Amino acid sequence: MIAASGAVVSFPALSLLIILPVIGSVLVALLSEKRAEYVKLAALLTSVATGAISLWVLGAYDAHEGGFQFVSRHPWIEPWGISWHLGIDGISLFLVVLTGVLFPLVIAGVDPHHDEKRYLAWLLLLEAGVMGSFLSLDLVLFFLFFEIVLVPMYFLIGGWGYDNRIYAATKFFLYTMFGSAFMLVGIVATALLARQDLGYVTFDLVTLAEKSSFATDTARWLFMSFAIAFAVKVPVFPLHTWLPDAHTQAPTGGSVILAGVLLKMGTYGFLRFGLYLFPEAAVWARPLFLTLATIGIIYGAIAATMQTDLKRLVAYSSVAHLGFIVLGTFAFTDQAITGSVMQMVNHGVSTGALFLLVGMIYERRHTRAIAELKGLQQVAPIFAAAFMVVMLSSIGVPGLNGFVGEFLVLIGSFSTARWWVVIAATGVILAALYLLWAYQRVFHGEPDEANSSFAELKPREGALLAVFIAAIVFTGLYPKPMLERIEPSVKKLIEHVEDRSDFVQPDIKRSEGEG
Amino acid sequence: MLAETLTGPEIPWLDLGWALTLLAGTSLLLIVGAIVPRWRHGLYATFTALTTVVSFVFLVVLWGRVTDDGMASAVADSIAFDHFAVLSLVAVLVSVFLTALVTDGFLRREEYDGPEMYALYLTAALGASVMIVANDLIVLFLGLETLSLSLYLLAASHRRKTESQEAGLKYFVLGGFASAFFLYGIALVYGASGATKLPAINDALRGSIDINTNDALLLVGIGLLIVGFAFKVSAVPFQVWTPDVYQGAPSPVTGFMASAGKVAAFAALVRVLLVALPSRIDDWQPVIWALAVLTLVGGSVMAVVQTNVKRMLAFSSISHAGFILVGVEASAHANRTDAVSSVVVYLFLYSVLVIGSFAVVTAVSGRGDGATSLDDLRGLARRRPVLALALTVFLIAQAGVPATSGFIAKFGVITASVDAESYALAIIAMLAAVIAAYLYLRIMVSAWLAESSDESAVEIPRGLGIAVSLCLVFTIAVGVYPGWLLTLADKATTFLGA
Amino acid sequence: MVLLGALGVILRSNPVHAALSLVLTLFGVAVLFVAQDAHFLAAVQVIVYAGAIVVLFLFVIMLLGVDKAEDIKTEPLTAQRPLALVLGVGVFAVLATAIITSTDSVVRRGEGLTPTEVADPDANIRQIARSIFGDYVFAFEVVSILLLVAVVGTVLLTRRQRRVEVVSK
Amino acid sequence: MIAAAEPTTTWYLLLSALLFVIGMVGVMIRRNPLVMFMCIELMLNAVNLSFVSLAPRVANIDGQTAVFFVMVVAAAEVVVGLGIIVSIMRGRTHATVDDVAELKG
Amino acid sequence: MVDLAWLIPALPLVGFVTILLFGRRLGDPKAGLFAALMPAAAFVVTVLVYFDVLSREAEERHHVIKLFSWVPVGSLRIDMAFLIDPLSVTMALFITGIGSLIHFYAVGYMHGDPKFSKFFLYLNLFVFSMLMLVLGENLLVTFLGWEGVGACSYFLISFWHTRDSAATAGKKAFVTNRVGDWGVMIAMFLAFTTVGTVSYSGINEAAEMGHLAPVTATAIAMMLFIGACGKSAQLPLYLWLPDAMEGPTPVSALIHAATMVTSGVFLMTRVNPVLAVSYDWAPTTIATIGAITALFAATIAVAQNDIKKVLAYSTVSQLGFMFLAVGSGAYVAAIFHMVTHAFFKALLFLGSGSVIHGMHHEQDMRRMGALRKVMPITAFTFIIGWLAIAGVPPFAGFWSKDEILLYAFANNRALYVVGVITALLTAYYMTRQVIMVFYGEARWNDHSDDHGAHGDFKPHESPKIMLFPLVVLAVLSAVGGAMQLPFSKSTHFLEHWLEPVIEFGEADIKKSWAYDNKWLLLGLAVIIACAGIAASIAVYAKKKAKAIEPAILADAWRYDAAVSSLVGGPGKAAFNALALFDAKVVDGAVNGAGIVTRSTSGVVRKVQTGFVRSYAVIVSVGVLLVLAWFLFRGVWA
Repeated sequence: MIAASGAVVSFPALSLLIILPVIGSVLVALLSEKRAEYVKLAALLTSVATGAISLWVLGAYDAHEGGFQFVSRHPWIEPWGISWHLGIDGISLFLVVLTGVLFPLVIAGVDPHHDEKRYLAWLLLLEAGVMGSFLSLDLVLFFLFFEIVLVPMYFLIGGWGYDNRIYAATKFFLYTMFGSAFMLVGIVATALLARQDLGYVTFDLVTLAEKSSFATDTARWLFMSFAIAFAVKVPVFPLHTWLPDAHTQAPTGGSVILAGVLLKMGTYGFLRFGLYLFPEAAVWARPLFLTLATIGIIYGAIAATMQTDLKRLVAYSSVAHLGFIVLGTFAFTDQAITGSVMQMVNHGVSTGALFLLVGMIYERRHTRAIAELKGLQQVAPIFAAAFMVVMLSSIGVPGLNGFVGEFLVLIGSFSTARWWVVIAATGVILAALYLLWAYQRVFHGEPDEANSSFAELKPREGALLAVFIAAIVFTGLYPKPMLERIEPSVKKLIEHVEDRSDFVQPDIKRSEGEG
Repeated sequence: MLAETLTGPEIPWLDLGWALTLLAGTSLLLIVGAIVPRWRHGLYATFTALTTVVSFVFLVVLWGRVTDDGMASAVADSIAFDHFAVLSLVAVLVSVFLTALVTDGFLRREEYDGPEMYALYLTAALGASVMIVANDLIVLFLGLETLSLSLYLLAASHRRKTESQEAGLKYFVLGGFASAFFLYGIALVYGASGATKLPAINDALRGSIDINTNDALLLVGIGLLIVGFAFKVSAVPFQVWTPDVYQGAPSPVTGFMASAGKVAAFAALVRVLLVALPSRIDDWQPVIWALAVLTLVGGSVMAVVQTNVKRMLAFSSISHAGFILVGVEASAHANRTDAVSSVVVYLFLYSVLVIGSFAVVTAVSGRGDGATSLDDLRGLARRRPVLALALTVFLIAQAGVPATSGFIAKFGVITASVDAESYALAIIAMLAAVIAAYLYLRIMVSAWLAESSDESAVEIPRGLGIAVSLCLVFTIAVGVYPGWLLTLADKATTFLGA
Repeated sequence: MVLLGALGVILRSNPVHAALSLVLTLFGVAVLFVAQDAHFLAAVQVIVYAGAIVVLFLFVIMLLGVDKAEDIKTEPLTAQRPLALVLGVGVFAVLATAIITSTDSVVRRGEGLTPTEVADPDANIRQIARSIFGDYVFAFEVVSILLLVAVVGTVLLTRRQRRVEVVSK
Repeated sequence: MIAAAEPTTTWYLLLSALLFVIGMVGVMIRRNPLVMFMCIELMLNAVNLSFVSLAPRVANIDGQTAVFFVMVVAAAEVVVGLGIIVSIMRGRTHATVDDVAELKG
Repeated sequence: MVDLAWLIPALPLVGFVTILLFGRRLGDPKAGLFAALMPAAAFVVTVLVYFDVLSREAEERHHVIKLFSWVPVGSLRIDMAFLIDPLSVTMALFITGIGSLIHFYAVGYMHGDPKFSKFFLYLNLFVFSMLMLVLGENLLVTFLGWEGVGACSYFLISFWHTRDSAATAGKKAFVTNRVGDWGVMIAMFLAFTTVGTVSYSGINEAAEMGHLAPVTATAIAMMLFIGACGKSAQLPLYLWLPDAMEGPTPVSALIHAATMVTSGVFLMTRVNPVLAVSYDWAPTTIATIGAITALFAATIAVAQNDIKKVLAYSTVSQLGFMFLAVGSGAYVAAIFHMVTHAFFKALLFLGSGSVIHGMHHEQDMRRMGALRKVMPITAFTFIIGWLAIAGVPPFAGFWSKDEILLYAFANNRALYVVGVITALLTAYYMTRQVIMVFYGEARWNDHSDDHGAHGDFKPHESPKIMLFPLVVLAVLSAVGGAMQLPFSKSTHFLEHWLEPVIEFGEADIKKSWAYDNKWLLLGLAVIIACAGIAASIAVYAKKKAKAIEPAILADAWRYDAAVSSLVGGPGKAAFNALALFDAKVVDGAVNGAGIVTRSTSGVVRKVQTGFVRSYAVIVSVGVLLVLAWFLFRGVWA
């Protein structure tokens, strides 16, 4: 994955993707509390602009070139060899687009109910952070964004969350920081140890990955130091317990972003930094992570089944779904990793939508307890239908986006991680179990008087969900455009791994005879 | 009675210009203050600030004159000039400058006046700078005493507030106690090396290291020296005085202690260890390591359950000291001297941060300087959003969140210690930072998230406002674009050429 | 004599007595100075310490009227004394070991001390003077600042308020 | 060049060490701030003694010079210290340091 | 013409979308009629395609229509493509045909239901998915349909979701099916990793050319069979089908009798070459499970009183027959029986629906009787269906069932015996049902106390739109056997037609004893059927003997109860335990760390007593430690 100059860009699109939201955030912060509508407008405009740029990038992206495109690189902290190095490839492309699209939707579609100004300011800052982490090609730059994200998220959960928000926010902050504590040391060590090969200190990802090599044991230590941070962020079992709390307590918008893009920073990190920097170590760590992923899939599903809080249930389902992503990541085959990347995006869409819906339920009923909900389908059929579609995608029904990712992950992993897949696939059964059960308890049956006044989908909500559902169906039926952009980069990555480790991807050829 | 002529060493007045400026400033302040009983408010502060500015100009000149190859000693080897020293001096000046601005409004609120406090800031600064440039243990001791005495007095300066008095007394007693140890250390080292000037000591020891006699006397002396320093930088277990004094002392003074005091102590520590005692690294490095670990963990852990903001920040300053010790430990490794620059950078950045934080505390503490509990901070975001934002930035910076100066500081130290291959220490440090983060979060929670009981307005004096905004800008600016500072700091490593 | 005085300082319950025992010690030290040819210091010792410092102490004691005997019998902080004792012994043990094992490992530098003879009674003084205004001239300057601080301090602490109202703590 | 150990120096040093420790213990066990302060003076004196007795051993005057400075410092300390003590003891006579323990925890 | 085959699924899809958008506006009955037209049109297209294919040579009867590349990653290339060959066309024919009939029927049946249009929405979606399933060129497209029909059946079973039983039944169906889907997925993975493709042609090629190791083949076959068990309600996964009767009767007829439940059989037939090259025990297992299920369900059906439950269990049992056929390598017979069964079972369900409709949603046969007077047409058609399923010549069921038994005999005598007994029981319980519903004295006014609804009401015949499908199906059930008659080679129409698809897997019994004496077996079958009928008449009409309906049969050998108590008991407990473990242990560790820190902090802070003197002590301790270290270094080190 040598940084290819890619498509020649007329303007620094990627830098803008990061800087615009920051500007927006500052702008919002400066605007007066009195003129709420201007505040909202400013926030919306900047986020929409960002989204537009991300879409433009998607359009201008050269599908055949697997390397980094739109690369922009400027020296930043020269004394330490840290540079402002941004680039995008098939692995990050759709995450960036997802981020770009998700934020405007959240800003437009979800009300914070109080202190809108501060809420929007934090949200925009968050967007900048997320964008940055997906675009950075410099270890320190990445760490910077990876960490900075904590602050706005902390305030979003703590400021606009529910009753137990402070606890959840603090847990989230400290837990993630704990993880990145190791990563920072790892990052520094990586750069300094690479000095022996390079002769100079640089934190540039591409240079480090391509030009330097580490002693086997060293690489493994370094890899683990990164892995801890990512495993917490993903989260991988057993480091997942911050997630349900954070999700349950976060405001709807927060949950959507959290599930939609934040968690992906972990899985993305594994691909971009774990595998790319330390291929041999990654191969070495395969059994561990495959096992943890598989456990996570089953474990998360079972835990989800038993939740009494709808939001918590969805949170645990995330644990399961992300398990699939990790599984695919460490299977090291085109299909599996491509599937993982797909799944990152898909999970973002479908789980994001689920959180939106749960949020809407809370808006109406001021409870998330499954026990207190009943027969909503009777009073709000359209709402129920929307929920159903999203749910099916989350269950992984073919024809909807959720399936494509999961299927690719599993079929890809089967050749290199057979027995893990056999077990992991049962997660598909459990997924149906907990979601359908929840659906039955919430939507089926005769609505009691508390629920009989449940309001039907409002136009704004409908429009919001329409976008998600459109994405869900389209990706499910025609994933090719995504796949053909993701795949080249994944191929490069795997070749990189194969060059630097004794791992060889089993090449599966169609047995002769006409096809 | 034969009269003999004594020819003293020639004194480089220009290079001492900054010090003379400070001295002159002090005297002027006192004399004129005595003659003209009532100055217009803010004039003392302005004057002090100006003094530091002028002195800063001299430093800039000095920076140009200092050669990159090692330190230039002057006045019969009593003092040494090098980039390291100059940077530390600048840090001290900055803290005086900011503190003066903060103090102005504070004094008015507390209905005090008179130039004494400012004079003491300046003398403290002088003491601190003497410590920084000291190339001789005796000079160092004198500087230390000057600084300490000024600080004792400043701590006790809020005469209507018994906490302040108590702080003064405790600080004084323990300080005296500690400096006795320090002095004893000097005596023993002198006894073992026959010298009090650092380079001379180094020569003597390097000479005697191969002579196969045990040098317990020397080592015990070194131990006592380290104890003295450890007390000043409030490293666990010599931190006991810190929380009480920080809490009791007037808020601006606390900030000043945490900045100027630490800078001087660490600068002196580094110089003594690396200039005078490099030949005994194997002996003292483990001690520094242990101190660093204890300080990191102790500081952050003890802070967890505190409820008084000043006290919390006191503990946080302790764990910061731990971080700096990590840098010192790293610089102890052979040819890892560039770690020294990380130390000085950390000191510089932390000074600004801590003064900023305490400036905010000063504003919030209200009349009588008493309202410093977490509850008093509640709903600050409603009452003074900007102030709350500033506080938040200072806190997350102290927590080491990127894009703030705090991150640059931590990153530098961690890099240094990783480069020195003391990974364990680096990781411990980072984990301690996580624990410490909890305390900053708690402060932020009450500033932003907790609903406020009282809506009493927090008034922000002009000086304080300026100071806070300066700190704020600096924190962010360095966080985003630290290159220039680092390039300056890199020169600071060369002082070990001596 | 020295030790007697020292013990007196820490054992006599009445501060006045403590102060007087301190004088005893100081004199003793002065004598030891003389015994080692440090005539000048001996003089200064007597003048500054015995003459000024202790007097100051006594003055303050009187001023504050705290000359009541502090009852040594009781110790509010349990385990304070045993600890203090143990630590004292420990530290002394360490110092003693160090001293005994390694006083012979010192480095001789410099021209040595010019002994005081009848011919030149103030040799010691001259030597000190040369050192103070030669090698240590900078320290000498710093001392001035130190004294300045002392002055400012007293002013700060004793200056009368214009508006005196006690902020209740 | 190593001098043959003159026992007396060792004795002087031991004495000063003892003196120092006594002062140290004093600080720990006495409650009257003035007396504690005296103990600190005691410690300083002990150090002085060491300086003076080391000076001939290392054969230079610096030790004695140091003592001179220490005395000045002691003087200054006394002034400041007594100042603080006075200002805190005003009003509350025969208070002990144990009574000033508002700040803790 | 073949190239237009994509229209076949497309039309119902159009229907689905249209109703999704305008369903409410169209309303009752227009939405229904429109919906019904779509499969009808599809049927027409299918017929055209059929003739096109028929007009070709045997080897050109295999045609792939690629729409677009669906999931292309690396060596994995999966197209959205249709495979048009005799098998898929056959399936498509009766799916669209019966499908459209049932649509029309439903227009009448669902008349007046508040969610009328939504019902047809689902129904169209189902037909679409079902067609994807059968037309799919590769396992994944099939799987798309497979899951689609599963979802639709879920929607439709829990159509009246305010009834908790309905909701639960729907969920049960979906989850149980998912268990099967797991198998299908694993099979797909196996296929891809070994053969490098999931397209049927590819897999079957490999099998036929021997690229497929027996072990792999077996694994794939068995995994697919697990899936088939789920969909086609075989032991041990049949549980969901009886409950599925919670859905509206047209649904039961279309999904849970005619089409969806047969997809398992279809899938096995599709991959018959794989089955052929796998170890012998694989087909045997399939056959055995099929036979056992057949018998098992038949016994249960004997004791059911719910008119639909009887048919449900009979469906399970008939599906068992089909798997018996598959397992015996009698693919033609399987398909044959599948089709005939589709005819008569749909007929029976629709008939029962008509009865229920006439009885105002009364389903208990003990409250019926003598209905042939009030609803003659229903009765007449139902009786034809009965004869067909009972295996009375010359009705359709007789021929297909006989063919299966023939192969079974040739393949494994024991299974044959089981089959025969099942046949006997089938005749018995169907007769029982007919008698209870249409003969005897009218019992529909009894128990009026607990059924306030009908004090003295008159059951009525159903509207034309419902009767017309009944008639059509009756005719088909009567003559359906004609498509495969054992008389001579020339009358094996179906066999010739399916030749290209199944020739590799089809067992050859020409040499066997059974083949020579097939007339004997035929006769035996007739006797069996008559015996069953006679016995039933004796018991229920003539009351010659006491009816044997033990409770254990009535509640299905308590199997369902056992499973649910297992899931609801230990299963749930285990899940709860894990959830608790998560909260207390995993999360507990995290919070524990926090608590520990806090408490240590609480303890350590006590050091700060506030007493200067104790501070001095602490400092001294530090001093002592540091000095001790240095002394140690100095003296001993």
